[in-house]
Amino acid sequence: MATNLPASAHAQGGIGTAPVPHTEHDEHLHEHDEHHDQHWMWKYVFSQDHKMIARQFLITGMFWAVIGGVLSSLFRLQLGWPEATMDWLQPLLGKWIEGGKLNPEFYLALVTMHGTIMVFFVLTAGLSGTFSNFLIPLQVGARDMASGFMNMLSYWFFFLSSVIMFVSLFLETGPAAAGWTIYPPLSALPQAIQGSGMGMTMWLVSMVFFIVSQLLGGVNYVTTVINLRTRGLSMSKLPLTIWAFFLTAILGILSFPVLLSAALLLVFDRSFGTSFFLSDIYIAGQALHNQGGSPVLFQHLFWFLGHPEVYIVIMPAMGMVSEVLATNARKPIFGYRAMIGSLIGISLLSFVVWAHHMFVTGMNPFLGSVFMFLTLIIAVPSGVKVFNWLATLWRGNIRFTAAMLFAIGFVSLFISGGLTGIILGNATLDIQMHNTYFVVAHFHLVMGSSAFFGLFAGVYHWFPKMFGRMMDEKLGYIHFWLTFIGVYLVFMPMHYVGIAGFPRRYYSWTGFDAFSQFADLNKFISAAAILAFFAQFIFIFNFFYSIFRGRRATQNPWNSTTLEWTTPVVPGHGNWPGEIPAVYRWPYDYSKPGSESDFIPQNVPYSQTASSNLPYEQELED
Amino acid sequence: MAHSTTLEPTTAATPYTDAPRTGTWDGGNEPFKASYGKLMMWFFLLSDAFTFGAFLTAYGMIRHKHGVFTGTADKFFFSTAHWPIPEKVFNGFPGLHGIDLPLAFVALMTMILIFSSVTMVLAVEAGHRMDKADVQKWLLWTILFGAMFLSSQAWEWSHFIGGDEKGTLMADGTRMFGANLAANQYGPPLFADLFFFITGFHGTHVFSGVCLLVWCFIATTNGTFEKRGHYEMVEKIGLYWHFVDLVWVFVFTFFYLV
Amino acid sequence: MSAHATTEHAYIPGEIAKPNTGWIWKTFWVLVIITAVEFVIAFVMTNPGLRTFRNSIFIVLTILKAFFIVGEFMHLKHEVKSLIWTILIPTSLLVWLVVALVTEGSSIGETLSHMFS
Amino acid sequence: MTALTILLVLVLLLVVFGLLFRLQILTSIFSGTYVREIGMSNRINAVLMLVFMVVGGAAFFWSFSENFNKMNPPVASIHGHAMERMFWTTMTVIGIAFVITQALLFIYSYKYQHKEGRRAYFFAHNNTIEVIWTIIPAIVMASLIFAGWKAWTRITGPAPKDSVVVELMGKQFNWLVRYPGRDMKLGVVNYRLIDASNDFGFDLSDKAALDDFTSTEIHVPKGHPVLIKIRSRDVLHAVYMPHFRVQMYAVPGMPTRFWFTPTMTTDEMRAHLGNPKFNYELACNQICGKSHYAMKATLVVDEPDDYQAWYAKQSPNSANADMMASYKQTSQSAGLGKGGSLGAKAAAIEETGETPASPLAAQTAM
Ligand code: HEA
Ligand code: HEA
Ligand code: CUA
Ligand SMILES: [Cu+2]
Repeated sequence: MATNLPASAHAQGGIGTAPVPHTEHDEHLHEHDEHHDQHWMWKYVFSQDHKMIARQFLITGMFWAVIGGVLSSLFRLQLGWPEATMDWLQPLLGKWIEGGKLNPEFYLALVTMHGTIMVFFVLTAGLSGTFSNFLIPLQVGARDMASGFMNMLSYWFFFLSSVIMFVSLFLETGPAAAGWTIYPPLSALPQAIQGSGMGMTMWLVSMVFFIVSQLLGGVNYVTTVINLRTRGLSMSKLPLTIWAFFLTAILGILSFPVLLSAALLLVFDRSFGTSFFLSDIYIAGQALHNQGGSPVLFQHLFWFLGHPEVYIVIMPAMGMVSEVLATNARKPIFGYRAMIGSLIGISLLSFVVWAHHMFVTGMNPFLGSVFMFLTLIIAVPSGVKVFNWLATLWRGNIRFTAAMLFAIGFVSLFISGGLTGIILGNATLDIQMHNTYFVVAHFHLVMGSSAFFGLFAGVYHWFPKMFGRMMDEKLGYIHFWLTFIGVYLVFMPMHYVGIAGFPRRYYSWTGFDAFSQFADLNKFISAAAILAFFAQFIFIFNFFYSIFRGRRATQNPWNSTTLEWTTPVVPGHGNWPGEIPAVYRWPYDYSKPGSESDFIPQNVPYSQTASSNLPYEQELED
Repeated sequence: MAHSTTLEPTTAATPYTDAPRTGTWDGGNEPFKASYGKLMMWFFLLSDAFTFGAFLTAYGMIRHKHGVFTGTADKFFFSTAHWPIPEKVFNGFPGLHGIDLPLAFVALMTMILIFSSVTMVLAVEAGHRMDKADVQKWLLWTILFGAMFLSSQAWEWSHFIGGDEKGTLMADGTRMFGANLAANQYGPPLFADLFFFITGFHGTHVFSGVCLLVWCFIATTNGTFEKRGHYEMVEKIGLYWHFVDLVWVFVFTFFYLV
Repeated sequence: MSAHATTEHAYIPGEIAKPNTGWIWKTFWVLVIITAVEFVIAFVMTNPGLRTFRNSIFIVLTILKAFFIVGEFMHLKHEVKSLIWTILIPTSLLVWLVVALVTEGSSIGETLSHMFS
Repeated sequence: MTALTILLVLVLLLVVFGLLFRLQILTSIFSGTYVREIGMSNRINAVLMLVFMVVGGAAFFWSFSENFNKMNPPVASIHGHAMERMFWTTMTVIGIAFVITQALLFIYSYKYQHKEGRRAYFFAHNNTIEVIWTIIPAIVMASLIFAGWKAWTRITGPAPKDSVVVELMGKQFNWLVRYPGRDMKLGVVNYRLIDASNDFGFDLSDKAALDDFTSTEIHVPKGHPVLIKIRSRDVLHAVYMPHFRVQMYAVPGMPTRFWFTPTMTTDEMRAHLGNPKFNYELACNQICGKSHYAMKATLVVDEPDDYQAWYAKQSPNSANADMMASYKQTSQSAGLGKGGSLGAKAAAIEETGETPASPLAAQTAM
C-alpha cells in the first residue's frame, strides 16, 4: 500500500486525522453533570440522548399502532357484516359512511393506510427505531450514538412524516387508496381513484421524509456499531440484538434509496407529465399522452425495497427474541455463530428475491424461475434460526416472564407464517395464491403477529431499563394469552378463505358465487380481530400505569449478562457515570458449569471466574 | 468462537490478565481506521449509489424495452419507433450554430468535471499538509469548475429543449420541435424524460456539492479547520464530490456513448 | 461535524510540507486517456453489427474509470481491506437488479414487437 | 348519540378495570406475593403452553377438516390438476415441519420450565446437528424447487399452435372480450381510437380488425387449449379464474398472456356441484379502484360443437355501423391520418424516403 501522502497523516491513522473515539466521548461525561439544568425542551423534545429518542420512537409507534388497529377494526366490520348498516360510525367517519354503508373507495383507503402505517410507522420506525436507538449504545458500551444530532434529526424527520401521513387521513378526497404498494397507474392518476389526488401526494411526501429519517438513523447505527464498541467487545462478542440491528440498518441503507427513486419517478409521472410508469392509457373518456413507460418497472423498484423491508421488520425482532430466550431459558443461545451466519444469509438473500411478489405480473417467466429458486433458499437460514431457538429451550430452566412468553409466541408464529411462504415462493402455486387471503394470512402471521410479538417481547424485557420500573407481570400474562390465541383465531382461518381463492382488497365478496360461502368464517374472523384489538388496551394500560406506578426496578432484574444492565437503574446522559466497562466474554455465559451464579456478565474478566473457564477460553488469552 | 462442547472447567492455574483484548476489531478502536464522520459519508454515498443505481437501472430497462434502430448511422432518422443514437442528438456547441459536432460539448463537460475532481483532491491533499492557502486555492478552483459544469448543463438542457429547426413529424401528425417531459423530437418520450430526470438529479447533486464547497471555503478562510487541527471536513466533502463525478462517468457512458 | 472536536489538537504553526501531487496528475491522465479512447471508439466503430461488442468495451472502460476515481481520488484503494469490502459487497447487489431489469426490458420489448403478429 | 354511549361505557369499563387492578396489587403486596420472582405463575404458564398446543392443535385440525371442502374449488383445467397435487404435497411437507417444530416448542416450554435447584444445561454449539438441520431443509427445498420449476416452465411456455385465442381487456370496471374472427388474427388496436362505440380502440384500417368480434361473455371449448391474451386500457387489473388455476395481470402498455386447457364444461360442473346456477367466474384480482370488488366476468366452457355454434352466431366489427362511422371521425380528429394509428410510419417515410419493413412495425414499437 503505497500512498502518496505525507507520513504524518499515516501516523494518525490513515488519511485524515481522526479523533480517537474515547477522548471525544468522554466529553459527554461533563454534559452528564450538567444535564440537570438543561431546558426541558432540549431534554425531552429535541433531545440528542439516544434513550430519549428511543422513547420518542416508541410512543409515536404506539400511537400509530392504535390508529392502525382502529383502521383494521373498521374494515373488518365491513368484511364481517357487509349487509349491516353502521350508522353509529357516522360521527367518526362522516361522509365516508353515508347511510351506514361504508364507501368502497374509503374501504381501500382504510386498507392502504392500515398497511402503510403498520409496516412503516409501527414496525420499521417503532420497532427498529426504538430498539436500535435504545440498545445499540447501551449494549456496545458507548456513551451515545456516533452522531446524536443526526439521531435527533432522524426522529424529527419521522415525526414530520408522521404528521403529514396523519393529516392525510382527514383530507376531503381521502387518504391514499391504491394499496400500500401504491402500484401505478392507479396511484398515478387521480381520475382512477380519489385517493390518488392529494392523498397520494401526501403519502409520497411523507414517505420521502420517512426515508430520510431511516437513512439518518441507519447510517448512525452502522457507524456506531463499527466504531464505538467498548474495549474488548469484538464483533464475535456482540449480543445477537446488535447483530440484528446492524444488519437491519444495512438493509435499510441499501434498500430505502431505491424506494426513494421509485417515489421520485412517480412524483414526476403524477405532476410533471413524464411517462416512466405509464403507457397507452385511456381513462375517464380521455386518451393520455403517456407512452413507453412500464408499470412493471415500478413494481420491480418497489419490491427491491419492499422485500428487504419485510426483513427489516422481522430481523430486529429475531435479535431481541434470541436475547430474551437465552436470558430466560438461562442457557447460552444455541449456535451463536450459526445465528449470525443465518442473519447474514437472510440479509444477502433478501436483496435477490424481490420479484417473488410479481410472478403473475407478466414478468419474464425465465426470471420467474430464477426468483423462485432464490426465494425458496431463504427457508434454509430461516430454518436454522428456528431450530437453534428450539435447541436453546432444550434442557433450559425456563422462567416465563411476559417477555419470554412473547418470545416463544414469536417463534411459534414465525414458523406458522414462514412455512406458508414456501407455498407462495413456488411460482407455480403462486399463480393460484397470489393476492388472495392466503397471502394476507401469510404476512399477518409472520409480520402482523410475529414481528409484533418481537416488539412486545422487547418492550416487556427492556421496560425496566427504559423507565426504571417493572411492568406488571400478571397483566402481561393476560395480554399475552389473549393476543396469542386471538391472532391465531384471526389469521389461521384466513388461510382457508385464501385457498378457496378469495381475493384481497375486496370491499365485499357477495357478488361472487365462489366466495360467498365464507360469510360465517368472515364474521368469526372479524369478531376475533376486534377482540384481539381490544386486548391490546391491557398492554397500553399496563405500559402507562407502570411508567408512573410500576414496581421499581433493580439494576439487573432478569440476571442478564449484557452491558446495558451494568448501567445505573435509570442511566443518565452518557450512560455510565464512570468509565465504560470493558468486555471480556461473549454475552451468553448462562448456567456455565463451575460458576457460582447462573450468569456471568460480559464485563467480568476470566481471571475472576477461574472455576468455570473452558479450555478454549484459556487459549484465547495466551 | 470455536466452542467445543466439552464441559470440564480447567483446573490449571489461570494465566488470565484483566486487560481486554485489543485487536483491530476488538472494540475501543476504529477498525476501518476512519473516523465516524468519514464512515458516515461513505455509507451515505453507498445509499446514494443505490438511488442512482435504481435510476440507471430504470433507464436500462426502458431502453431495452424500446426498439433499436437497425440501419447504419448515416441512415438514422428520429422516430418514436426507436431509441435515438446519442451522437445525433447531442451535436451542438455554444456559438457554433448549425454545425454538426457530435458529442463535442459533452466531452468538454466531462473534462470540466474531471478537472474539478483533480482540484478537489489537491485541496484534500493540501488539507493534510495543513496548508490553508493551498486549500483555499484549490477549493476555489473546484467551485469554479463546478459552476462551469452547471452552466454547461444549463446550455445543454436549453439546446435539448429548443431542438433544431427541422423538427420531427410525430405519430399524431404534428411536428415536434425540441423536447419536454411529455414528448420530444428525438424519439420516444421516455428518452427525454430519462435525460431530464437523471441529468437533473445529477445536476442537483452537483449544485449541493457547490454549496457545500462554498461553505467549506468560508470555513477554511475563517480558520475553523485550522483551529480544529485537521481538514477532515474537506476530505468528506471531497468524497461526495468525487462520487458525483463517478455518477457522471456512468451517465456519460449510458446516455451519450452506448 | 462534531462541535466537540474544536478544542482538540491545538494548531501548532510549523513548516508546511511540500505538496505531493504526482499521483493525482497520474490519475488525471489515466482518466483523460480512457475518455479519449472512448470517443475514438464511438466514432470509429460505427458498424451496427459490432454494437454489442462496442458497448461492452464502453462498459469495461467505464468501470475502469470508476475504479480510478474510487480507488485513487476517493482513496478507497488505500483504505483497510475491510472498508474496501464493506463498500464493494453491497454495491455488487446492484448487479442482479441491473441484470434482471434489463432482461425484463428486453422481453417486454420482444412482446411488444410481436403484439399483432 | 350511540357513539357517545359506547365511548362512555368504554371509559367506565376502563375505570372499573383500573380499580380492580389496583386492588389486586394492594392485596398482593399485603400477602407478600408481590415481589416473588418465580412462583406459581411460572407453572401455570408452562401448563398453558401445553394446553394451548393440545387444544389449539385440535381446534386447528377440526376447523381445517370442517372447511376442507369449501376451500377446494373444484379444478377444471389440465395444469390445475398438477398444481393441485403440488399444492397438497407442499402442504404435507410444510405440515410435517409445522407439527414437529411447534410440538417441540411447546413441549420444551412445558418440560423445561423453571425448577428450583436445577441448572440449565450449558450447550452452546454442536456442529453435527447444525449441519444436519441445514442439509435436510436444503434437500427438501431443492426437490420443491425442481418440481415447481418444471411445472412453471410448462405452464408459462408457449401455447400450442391450435389454441383458441381470446383477448380480454380490463378497464374500470369490467372486462371486454374479443375474438379474432374468421381470419384467426387479432387486428391492430390503438388506445387513442377508443370512444363510446369503439371500446377496444380497433384500428379498422387494419383488415384483420374488421372481422374481429366482441362479446359480453367468454366462451371457450372444452378440451382445447385456450390462449388468453390480456391487456388493460387504464390501470392494472388481473385475470383471476380460481377454478382453472389461472391468474395473470392486465397491464396497460404491455400485453400479457396465459394459456390453459379447460376440462369440464359449465354444464358438467353444474351437475358435479349440484348447483344449477353455477358459473365459472372471472374475478379482477388487482386493486383497480372503487369497484375492484365487483369487476367480474363470466366464462362459459362449452362442448366443442356448442362452441362452434356460438362462434358462428357472432357478428364481426364490420357489421357494426356505429363503430365504423365513429372510427372515421375519431381517427381524423385524433390526427391519426388515413393510416389510422400509422402516423409514425408517415414520419418514417418522410425522414428517409423509405418504408419500414412491415407496415405494422412502426406502430407496434410505440
Ligand atoms: C416479516 C415479514 C415477512 C417475512 C419474514 C416473510 C417471509 C417469507 N415470505 Fe413473505 N410476505 C410478507 C412479509 C414477510 N414474508 C408480506 C408483507 C407480503 C405481502 C406483501 C403484499 O403483497 O402486500 C409477503 C408476500 C410474500 C410473497 C408474495 C405472495 C404474493 O403476493 O403472491 C411470497 C412469495 O414468494 C413470500 C414468500 C416468503 C418466504 C419464502 C419467506 C421466508 O423467509 C420464510 C422462511 C421461514 C420458514 C420457512 C419457516 C421456518 C423454517 C423451518 C421450520 C424449517 C423447515 C422448513 C422447510 C423444510 C420448508 N411472501
Ligand atoms: C405489521 C403489520 C400489520 C399488523 C400488525 C396488522 C394487523 C391486523 N390486520 Fe393487517 N395488513 C397489513 C399489515 C398488518 N396488519 C398489511 C401490510 C396489509 C396489506 C394492505 C394492502 O393490501 O395494501 C394488511 C391488510 C389487512 C387485511 C386485508 C384487507 C384487504 O385486503 O381487503 C386484513 C383483513 O382482515 C387485515 C386485518 C388485520 C387485523 C384484524 C389486524 C389485527 O391484528 C389488529 C390488532 C391490532 C394490533 C395488533 C395493534 C394494536 C397494538 C397496540 C395498540 C399496542 C402497541 C404497542 C406497541 C407499539 C409496543 N389486514
Ligand atoms: Cu379491476 Cu380490480
Ligand atoms: Cu417478499
